[in-house]
Amino acid sequence: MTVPVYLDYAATAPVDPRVLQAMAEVLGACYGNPSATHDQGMAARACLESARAQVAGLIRAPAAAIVFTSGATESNNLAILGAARANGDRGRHLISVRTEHRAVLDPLAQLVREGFKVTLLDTDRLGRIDAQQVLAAVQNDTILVSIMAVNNETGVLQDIRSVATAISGRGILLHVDAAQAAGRISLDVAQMGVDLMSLSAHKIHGPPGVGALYVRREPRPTLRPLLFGGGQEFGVRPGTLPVHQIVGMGCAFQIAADEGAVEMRKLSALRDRLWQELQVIPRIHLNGHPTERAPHILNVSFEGIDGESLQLAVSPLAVASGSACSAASGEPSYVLRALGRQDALAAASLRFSLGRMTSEHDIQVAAQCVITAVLRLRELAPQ
Amino acid sequence: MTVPVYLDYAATAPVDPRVLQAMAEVLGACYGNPSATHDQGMAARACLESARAQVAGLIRAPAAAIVFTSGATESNNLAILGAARANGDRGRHLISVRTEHRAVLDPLAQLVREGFKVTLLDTDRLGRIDAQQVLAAVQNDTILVSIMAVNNETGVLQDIRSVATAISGRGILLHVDAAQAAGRISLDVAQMGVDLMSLSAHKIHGPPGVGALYVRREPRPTLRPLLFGGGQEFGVRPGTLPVHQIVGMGCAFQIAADEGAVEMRKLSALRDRLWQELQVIPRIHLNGHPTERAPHILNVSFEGIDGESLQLAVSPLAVASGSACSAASGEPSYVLRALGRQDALAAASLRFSLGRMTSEHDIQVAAQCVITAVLRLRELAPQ
Amino acid sequence: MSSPPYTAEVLALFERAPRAGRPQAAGWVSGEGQEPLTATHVRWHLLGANGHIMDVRYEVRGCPHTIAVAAVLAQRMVGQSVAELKLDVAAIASELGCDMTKLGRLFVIEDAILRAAHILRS
Amino acid sequence: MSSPPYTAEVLALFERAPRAGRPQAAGWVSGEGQEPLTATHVRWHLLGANGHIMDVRYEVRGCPHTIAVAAVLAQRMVGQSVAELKLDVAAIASELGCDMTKLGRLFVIEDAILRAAHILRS
Ligand SMILES: Cc1ncc(COP(=O)(O)O)c(C=O)c1O
Ligand SMILES: Cc1ncc(COP(=O)(O)O)c(C=O)c1O
Repeated sequence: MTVPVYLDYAATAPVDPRVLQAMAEVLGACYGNPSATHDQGMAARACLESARAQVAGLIRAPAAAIVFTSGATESNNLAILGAARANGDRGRHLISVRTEHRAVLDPLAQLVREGFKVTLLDTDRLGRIDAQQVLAAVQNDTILVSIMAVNNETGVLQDIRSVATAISGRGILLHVDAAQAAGRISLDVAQMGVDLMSLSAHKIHGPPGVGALYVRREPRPTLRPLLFGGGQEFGVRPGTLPVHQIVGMGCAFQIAADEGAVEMRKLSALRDRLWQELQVIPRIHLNGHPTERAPHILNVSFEGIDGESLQLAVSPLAVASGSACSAASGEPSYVLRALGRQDALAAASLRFSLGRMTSEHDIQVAAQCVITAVLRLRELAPQ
Repeated sequence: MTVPVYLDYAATAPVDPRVLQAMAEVLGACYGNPSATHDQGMAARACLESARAQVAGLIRAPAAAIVFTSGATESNNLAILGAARANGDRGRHLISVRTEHRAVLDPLAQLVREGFKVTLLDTDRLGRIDAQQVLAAVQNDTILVSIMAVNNETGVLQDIRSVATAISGRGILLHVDAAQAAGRISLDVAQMGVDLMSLSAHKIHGPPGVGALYVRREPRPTLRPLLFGGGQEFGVRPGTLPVHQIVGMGCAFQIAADEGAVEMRKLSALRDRLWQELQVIPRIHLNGHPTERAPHILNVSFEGIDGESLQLAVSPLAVASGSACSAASGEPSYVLRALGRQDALAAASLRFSLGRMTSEHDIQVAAQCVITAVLRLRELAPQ
Repeated sequence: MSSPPYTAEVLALFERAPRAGRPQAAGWVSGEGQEPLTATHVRWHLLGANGHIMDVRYEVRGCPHTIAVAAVLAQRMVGQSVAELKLDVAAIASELGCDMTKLGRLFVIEDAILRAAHILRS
Repeated sequence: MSSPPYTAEVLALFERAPRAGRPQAAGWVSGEGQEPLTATHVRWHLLGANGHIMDVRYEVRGCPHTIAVAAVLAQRMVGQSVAELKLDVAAIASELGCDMTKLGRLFVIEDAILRAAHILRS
């Protein structure tokens, strides 16, 4: 069997060799608990702080605004549960969007169990919301709006800046899940007007198991921690800091800052090429907005075939049929359904996601494999 | 300057080269999100499951009882907050000990803010509690007892099994923080009668930033998760799993299972040697129980000198003056104060903690350095 | 986490789908079955003679197990008496290691066969 | 995270502690100061002549800054007039980059000096 073509970078992107190198160096040498005051502890702390500056740099934030976590799932939980629980006396209402990641929707559901109210906005058929919709949903006691920058299934962008402008001056916190955005589109927290932003390392060739939450400095939103004990990370996130992981994240973010612009052009060209090649298949549909989307994701629905059979037929490709997170459940993607796709069509969809190691050859192999699979399954089906 | 002698393994132990190797292999090759159903996802899942079995093996648990977390801090929080919040209707009372780690005491404090009641038991002067004390503290609505197996500052052991026996049959959950115990003393969850056990990788030469919570299978305690979204780890702990970290933890636990017995003998011999050498200094005190303690920790108080000056004078050694976690605060260790040490004497204490790379030479250098420092500072002080 | 990988037999049947197709010749009868939730759709073609099944073809839009069960049934039907058709979809599904929550859609195959057989009998 | 590393000057003073010691000869006077919370303890020794300080020694049990401040003061006192002693502990502490929350215990040095000077004057 040949090595399968990997087009599932949005689920997790293999670690860049330079990141691996940086991590191995830390693991091999700069040991020490960064809270300790002896030399090794101080060396560990120096590594930590330079990584903090690298992560901050990609979103143009001050280093002191970065809190390290175990990943964007934890960052989203800390932002949403943490801000709501700390501000519950000021208000009990939150606003988000139906197409958010589970790591946003599930903490919101938990808040509902804790007595908060949540409004989930519908997107249009292209996966977008507009700022006026958000404004219209604002209530007297709205405390937080959470909107993702780039959707993980479709790549659709939301216009965060216009949302920030629309709701500004009301003391409402704006949280952005940027797990799929960092390194894929340019981000500037101050210019965007964001209070809290979730970041993940492993989506851009850093290690899994480490992420960060940007917490604006002035004014600084108060957050109730999720974990207690130890006082690390400004008291917001205790636990011995995994310096190698954080250094890996810093390195990945530095590479994205240095090479991101070139890489984005490359990925969007490859993505367009794939879409072009798939055009020989009739009755296919692009999911999401045709232009307002990140360069690394292409999501396509195929009429007239069964989703599970499609997935099996393209198994030489590592692609997702919906978010990796909902893959296990076997349910058709709720994101695609929110865009108006019927269940069966939503199920017969593939998310191709590209990354640093994706080649033209990968794209050709993938296109050929999908074309063959879809045409064969259609041939098998009653006309 | 010569490389300082590292005797702060209880804060964090450098990664074993074999662990590093195993992690590098995963990072380099077996990428893939273990939730994905394609080949790479499945390869990642296989790595994950074999590491789960390795971690379980060291505490003689079934693999399915292991939930991976970001470290023992999170495991303690998940056990304590999770069990209390899920069982709050059954009862509102918890029992623990004054000398527990911050990652136990701080979640307990949070529970008090949430309306729970907590009894903290006092230890005797040697740092021990006994089962009858626990039993005497049990109330009608006690839902959880949390007791550490090995104290991180003194190495003192608690007799977990007798506590389990004393409280059994009352539907009270028993949680054990075994962050300092795994690999240092032998553990058998079934025989000990434990429901929940927190584990950390980096204390026994695995990577920092990964840990586990053992959750007994039958009867299975219900836990309210701390994080929501994604459904990984039996729905108890979502987030993309960091396979390299988990494989590193598995490898470290496997090594501990294979070599632990020999290593424990080596460490306790070196520790006894260090204590022996320090005897030339008059007016010193061993903190904790003389025999009921783990092999890798020696904690000594020095009369007649200032704690901060002691720390500076021994700075060629990487040692802790109290727990790494409380080092930043400058407060004398609450653990030593709980053992009856006056503030000034508690502050003038050193915790030497040993690990796999500790040599006889390290011990000699350390003893000489401490002897010189203490005698000089005493010489400087008014008689 | 949940769905087990497919058995080698299911994989082989899915890839080859033996006897799949649309007969063009005269003398064949056809029946259909549909399940709207998953959009499963089966059309079954039978060629009968002397009260027996002489040949079988089928068309399927469905999951890999639906295709595999259809292929097994098609194979086993040849030669059977139209009056006493043996169509144990559930048994075949379990032979193939299929997740039993899928039975609902698998009965679509039976619907299609029974309709075709009904035409054959009448 | 909080306490800054010591300045090079503090480190040097801590390591050498110039003029530390217990004078054995006759003619010296001594004063003590104590702070029970941190068990800081200072004993100050002065040798006076003609209303001036001719020599200084000190004994300290205290933190590195306490030792450093004592060493600086001891140096600067030599030659001063006993009547117009200049003892700005706070200023020296801030010169040495010392965390000002430590001032409480540093005044123990002043206590000891003032007591010794009092004996010298009377
Ligand atoms: C949009 C989005 N948010 C959050 C996450 C969770 O990130 P992590 O795997 O770092 O927990 C993901 C990835 O799964 C994502 O795509
Ligand atoms: C007894 C004890 N519990 C919990 C912890 C926290 O472990 P981790 O660093 O894995 O979060 C530690 C270490 O700091 C410890 O010694």
